[in-house]
Amino acid sequence: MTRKSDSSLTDDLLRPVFETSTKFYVTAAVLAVIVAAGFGTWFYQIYWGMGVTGDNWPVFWGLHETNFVFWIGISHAGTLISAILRIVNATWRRPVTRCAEVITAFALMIGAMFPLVHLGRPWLAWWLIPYPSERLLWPNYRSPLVWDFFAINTYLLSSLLFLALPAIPDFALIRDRTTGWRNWLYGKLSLGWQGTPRQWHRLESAMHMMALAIIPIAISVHTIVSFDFSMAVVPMWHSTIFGPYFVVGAIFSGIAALNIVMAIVRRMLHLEKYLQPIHFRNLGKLMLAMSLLWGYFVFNERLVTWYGNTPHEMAALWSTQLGRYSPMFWTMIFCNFILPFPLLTIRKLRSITATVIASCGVVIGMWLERFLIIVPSLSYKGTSYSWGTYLPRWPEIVIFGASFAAMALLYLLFSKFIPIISIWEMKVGEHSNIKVAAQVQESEAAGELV
Amino acid sequence: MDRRNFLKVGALTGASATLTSCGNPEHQMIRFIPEEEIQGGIAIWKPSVCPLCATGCGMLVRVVDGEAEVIRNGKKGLIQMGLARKLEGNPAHPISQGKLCARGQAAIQVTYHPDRIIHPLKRNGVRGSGPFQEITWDEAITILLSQIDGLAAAGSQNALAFLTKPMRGQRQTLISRFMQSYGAPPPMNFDPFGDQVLRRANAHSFGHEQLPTFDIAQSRYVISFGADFLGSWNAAVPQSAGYGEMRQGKPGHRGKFVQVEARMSQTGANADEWVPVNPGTEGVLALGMAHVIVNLKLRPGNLAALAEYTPAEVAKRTGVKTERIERLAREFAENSPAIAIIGGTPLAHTNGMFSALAVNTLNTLSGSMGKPGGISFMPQPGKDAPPGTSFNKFVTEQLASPESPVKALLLHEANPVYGSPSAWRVREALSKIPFIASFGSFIDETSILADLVLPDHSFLESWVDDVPESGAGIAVASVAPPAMRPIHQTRAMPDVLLDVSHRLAKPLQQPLPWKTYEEMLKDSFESISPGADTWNNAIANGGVWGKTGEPGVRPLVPLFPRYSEPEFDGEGVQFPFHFLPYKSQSFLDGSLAHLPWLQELPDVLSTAMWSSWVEVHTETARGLGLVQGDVVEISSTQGKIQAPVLLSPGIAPNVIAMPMGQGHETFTRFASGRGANPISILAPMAEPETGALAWAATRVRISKVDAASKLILFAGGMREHPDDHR
Amino acid sequence: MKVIKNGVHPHRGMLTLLIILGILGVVGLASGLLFESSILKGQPIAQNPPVGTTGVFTPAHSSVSLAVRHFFGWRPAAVQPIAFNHKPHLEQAQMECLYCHAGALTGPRATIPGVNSCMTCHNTIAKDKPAVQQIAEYFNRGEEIPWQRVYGWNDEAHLRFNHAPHLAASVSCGKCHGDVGSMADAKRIIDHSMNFCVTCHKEKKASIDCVTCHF
Amino acid sequence: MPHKWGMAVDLDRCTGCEACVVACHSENNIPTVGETEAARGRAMHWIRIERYWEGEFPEVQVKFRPVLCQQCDEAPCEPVCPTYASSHSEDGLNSQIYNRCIGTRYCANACGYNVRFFNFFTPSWDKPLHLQLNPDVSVREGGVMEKCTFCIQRINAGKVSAGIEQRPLLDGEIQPACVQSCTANALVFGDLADPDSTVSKLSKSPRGTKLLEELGTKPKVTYLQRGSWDDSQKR
Repeated sequence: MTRKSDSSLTDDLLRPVFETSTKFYVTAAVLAVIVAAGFGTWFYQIYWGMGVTGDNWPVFWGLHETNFVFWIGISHAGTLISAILRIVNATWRRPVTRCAEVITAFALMIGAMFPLVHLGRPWLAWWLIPYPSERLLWPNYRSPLVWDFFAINTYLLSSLLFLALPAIPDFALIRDRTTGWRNWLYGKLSLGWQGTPRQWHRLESAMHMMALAIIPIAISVHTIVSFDFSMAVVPMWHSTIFGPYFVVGAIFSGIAALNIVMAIVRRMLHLEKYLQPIHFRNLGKLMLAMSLLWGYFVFNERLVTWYGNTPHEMAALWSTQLGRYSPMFWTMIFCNFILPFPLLTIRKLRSITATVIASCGVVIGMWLERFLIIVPSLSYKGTSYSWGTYLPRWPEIVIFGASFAAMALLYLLFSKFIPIISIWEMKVGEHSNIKVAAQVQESEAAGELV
Repeated sequence: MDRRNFLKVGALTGASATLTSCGNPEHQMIRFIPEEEIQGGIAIWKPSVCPLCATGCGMLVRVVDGEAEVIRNGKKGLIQMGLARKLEGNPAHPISQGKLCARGQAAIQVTYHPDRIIHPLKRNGVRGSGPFQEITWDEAITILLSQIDGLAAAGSQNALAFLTKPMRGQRQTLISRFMQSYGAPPPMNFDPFGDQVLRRANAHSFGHEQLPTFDIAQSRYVISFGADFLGSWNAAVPQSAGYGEMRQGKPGHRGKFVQVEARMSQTGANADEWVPVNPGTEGVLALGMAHVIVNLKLRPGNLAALAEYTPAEVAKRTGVKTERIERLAREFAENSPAIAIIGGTPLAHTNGMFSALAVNTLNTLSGSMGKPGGISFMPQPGKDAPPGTSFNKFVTEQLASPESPVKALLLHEANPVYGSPSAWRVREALSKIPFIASFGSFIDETSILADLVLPDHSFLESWVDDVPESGAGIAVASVAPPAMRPIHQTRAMPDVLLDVSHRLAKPLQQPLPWKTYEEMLKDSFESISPGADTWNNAIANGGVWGKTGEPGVRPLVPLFPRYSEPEFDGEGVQFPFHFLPYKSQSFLDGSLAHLPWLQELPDVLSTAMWSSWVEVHTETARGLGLVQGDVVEISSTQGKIQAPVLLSPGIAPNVIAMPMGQGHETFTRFASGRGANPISILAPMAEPETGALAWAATRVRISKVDAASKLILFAGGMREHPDDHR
Repeated sequence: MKVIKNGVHPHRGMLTLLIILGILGVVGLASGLLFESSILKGQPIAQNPPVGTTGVFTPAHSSVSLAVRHFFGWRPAAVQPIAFNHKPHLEQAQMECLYCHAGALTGPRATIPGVNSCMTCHNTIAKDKPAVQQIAEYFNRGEEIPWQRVYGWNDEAHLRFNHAPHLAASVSCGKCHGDVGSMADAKRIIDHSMNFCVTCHKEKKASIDCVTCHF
Repeated sequence: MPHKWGMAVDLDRCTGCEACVVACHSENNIPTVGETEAARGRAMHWIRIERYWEGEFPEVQVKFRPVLCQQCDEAPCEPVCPTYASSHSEDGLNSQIYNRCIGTRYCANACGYNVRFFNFFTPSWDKPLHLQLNPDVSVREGGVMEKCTFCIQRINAGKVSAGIEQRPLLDGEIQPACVQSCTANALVFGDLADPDSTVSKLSKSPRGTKLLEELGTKPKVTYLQRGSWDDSQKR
């Protein structure tokens, strides 16, 4: 494979935006139906009350909350990773960044839905907004849920910006190639981008600042999500490592999600030329590192609890190690640790397919981890008289499924309106250095299967 | 639109626009003019008497106005009236002392029960199949009159029968006078789980055919033989109050409490020492203790009479270690005043009389009879009603003769079809009766057989009175006016009875001169204690009480009963387990299973709600491969029932126990078709002297069956983790 | 414009997609609404509502419109069955508020007087007046007059107001109900918002604890 | 002077009769959830009698323990509520403000005693059972958390009448439903701020302990442990 001309590259990457196959419509329709079902179910739940879920006394949180943490976790793929890669200026990042950032935006939106879904009276959720009310009341700033509210909104806002900024030149590109309403739309989006050196300079510096700012934000967000649990005197929740533990888990699951998405995009939009084995391999390495870190945290958490040996914590602990929740626990260990290890280390096994398989495992495993953090602790809280257990009911499961459909749908639509790979950054890459091409050749020499 | 509403709109999304179009909730219903002076929102307290069990607690009813749906001159509408909102103990009342048990407080749901009979009914279809049709009171009374007059015309007055739950006070008097003056046999009290045996034993030992009153508060040592005296037996409320005092009421003196029984009851759960014994040998243990006491010269007594009750021998029979027997005996003698209580299971064996007398002997030895901290008997003013005739005799006669000897049965709040062993074949017996009229407020297994239903007021809507049998050191006669006006088209049974008695072809004016039950009560109370405003004070305070006569106990030489071996139905190999049905803490013998609060009240030991269960010892269950919630079939020689297993460390391995109360076929939406009824499989064993049902004398076997478990436990700790539930 | 090879015409493509999604979205919400409105009409519902065996559960509001109105605090102004006029009672007859609304002094509720208390005067006074005759009709029918409450809160407010302590603290009726004497039929002229209550409580050094009113 | 309402529970007196449980249902309009929901673990009992077995047959014993909201001074349920629905009252009660509750159920998770109950559905009463409802207590709708209030309606009523009569509240004048009904007088309620009140004295008893004290929640409910007979003999 040799260097392509700008125009062919542009055409390649813009094709999805301009060409719309029937397959696309079918997929979109199917996904939309599932999402609609999700909303219908939510309405059903609002109408009758939370009783339609499996929540009970004393396990008042279940699947909805698990999904909340899970999706917020997924959201840590994009922005954080791309920010880091931008700062260390890893050139191979160029085709990856936008795929990643989009995941962040949408995963956050979906994740942020679940706190609403789990409310007993969601129509009053606006009481979390601090505004001078006639009741002379403010939100309770001591509540981690209020921290969540602010943290997530901040993160959402900044990652949307982070997504929008580098898209400006591409908007301009589309603007120049279209007429009619789309010309108008993309004209507005591109904020009068002319590609003057001054604009380029501003964009670059803006991106740098954002990249620097976004990393602490991202880390704080999932730390605060972890506070939802670690701030309560509940066995296995009241732990000091929850902050980093959650952040690592988040990035872990984030990368996994990114791998899967990239593979799908690659297949569906025929971007084999741009999303290459090297990207999967590098992300795989990163994921492997996270897997190790995560494993360390889990071991740490369990060991400390076991050594501390306080009765209620032990009850919760054993329920996950050997008790009723142990099957889930060991599945999690397998998916997050045992499965990725060979697939990502052994050279022979390494491949896109392998990475994707490992990633799927990790996503499942991380979802289980969220569940295992929430439910067993609540089951074994307080006096043994009041212990309980939890089983989800259909509305929770439907909404759970719908959230994945929503993710896919949003992603699909996005890739329809905006090139999923940052065209100008690719071009910059083309011009500035030959590294990418070099790496590509080397990877082909290594006989990577595509 | 201000900021607040703007935000709301934002929160609500466009949906609201489409939704606002939907219908208007307020619908107008006509309101009648109130029939009483009542101020909105102000609570007033009115005295009343709890009718649910034999204790007879005086209570206060909190009445606050509200709008009830009623029918006035044919029109349905709302009326503002004083409504009972809460029941509490009457602090002035010597029995309740301001307290009320869980059952008593749930009694309010009797009045407001959605399945109460709200107007007279006439059978309309096959008897027992259910369908009834609404009729007016005039029609109802006419039918009743024609039946009773019909009997009189045929000269067969003695073919009229009256069956009630155990009743006291003027209601009992009224009914018996009615029957007597009409020329019918005296009314029958249905109470298979009552304490006839103990009453008779007390007559033998102390000359009082009555349940004893225990001064637990002053006592220093209480040993109870199977009596659930803090839960469901005798005067539980005052006994609990006394228990509290015994424990912590006297600084420096914490009384000891020992419970002797084969299955740990709620009362047993509070004991300092819980002594399991072989079923039916409680009396033996008592005499064993007596032997030790006399032997050690701690009390004077005739050792010869106790010769066969040496500790060694007793240990062999009861399964209690010799040392323990000796220790208990010593403690009992050394810590006076001491009380020995017997009740419940031990009396429900064929040798119940022996056990009762044995424990009475122990009490006589202790020397605390009639003393503070001991046992006394309540004087019962105005108790002139003759004792009822035996229900069993009535049933057997019914079944014996081809032609029913009883032509008309009047039924009041007794449910023998549910409450007696199927072996008694009560349903067949009653079905033979040509005419049955029920005064009850609910359709249950018995009243569904009625041809005519004349629904009674609830106790809150009617004049109530009672003469408690035990629970206070002084004489008590309770009386109270209605706490609220009736919400349904019902009439008070006593008033109906008086009305009928006057409208009979041969009116009973002379023996029953009163127009209303109120007048009758007034007369009786002024006869009890004459005085200008006795009556007004009585209805203001909820009764009269005070020292009338001595709670005298004939001081006796201890009499030593002859031992009689308990007999059991079903031989040991085929039926390895003793079957102990016990009065449920919520439902007693099942008469309260229709109250939702009690259905959802977690049983304190099992934490079970809305279900019945069978208690099996943990080890026994392991042996049979049973785990918590497994459904088992319990079969006796008389039949089989199914119930989920509840593992319990507090029961002898050779015993299984089951609460009464569930397993109703027809008893309102809350109780019907729920759980199983242990009474149904009981063998018709009887205590020979009194003929009382020996309900603990049945042996059974259990086997696991494949059925969905309906065991609902409140304690998640037991629901989900039966092994961690300690 | 540039038409791309073997592709659907971009404009049409986009528009159709948007339309499809729009429809599906509406269907999603509508399905919920239909299911729900079928309950409002009391029709049997396809899936059994998740209620206990004792049937102890209902939706939070009898109708969605009620829910919405409660949410926004919309309450229609009271329309009285009889054109009652406070003015003559307070001005000509010189009656005290408490004469009819006696409950206020001792209890939580001020209480609207029943038809009996109307008739105590009106079986002699002003019998010719049509309104009074209407009252008499109710009285003869043995019915109460379905007066509508002017003030008050909906259930969601979980508010337990008690008149007595306010009168004891000598808060004038007018402070919260306005000058009813100058009105024909009482109108809700003062908004009993939490702000209104709390402000006064602060002035009077009364408790502003939540549980003072909400329990 | 603000009050500090507290309770002493004498485990030596408690017989496990559960009169308090029904009294509470009756006083506070607690819904009966029915068989199906009870089976799902949604039964509501603001006060419950916990039962613990000790030892093995035949030397087996039972300990009863009435558990209700401990009205903690350092309540875990309070800071976590985003809307102040669960907040500390002037009298030190953990007040639950139903109208402010949006149903996050976070407070119930944070509570170490599992004494908070959630209205999974909006309750209704088969007519005419609704006539038994206590008009002084609001009926909670679906999506709202609820818990023991120490019968706040009785406390407020007591304060009001005392205020109108311009006299201080007497010890024992205010009694929550459970305390009023307790057949063995095991429950004692009163003002901990008043050193002479019965409850203050009992709370200082050597038998006094707190439930799950290690959580550091500073409960205002004191449990007086059971004495043993032999101790009393020694005295």
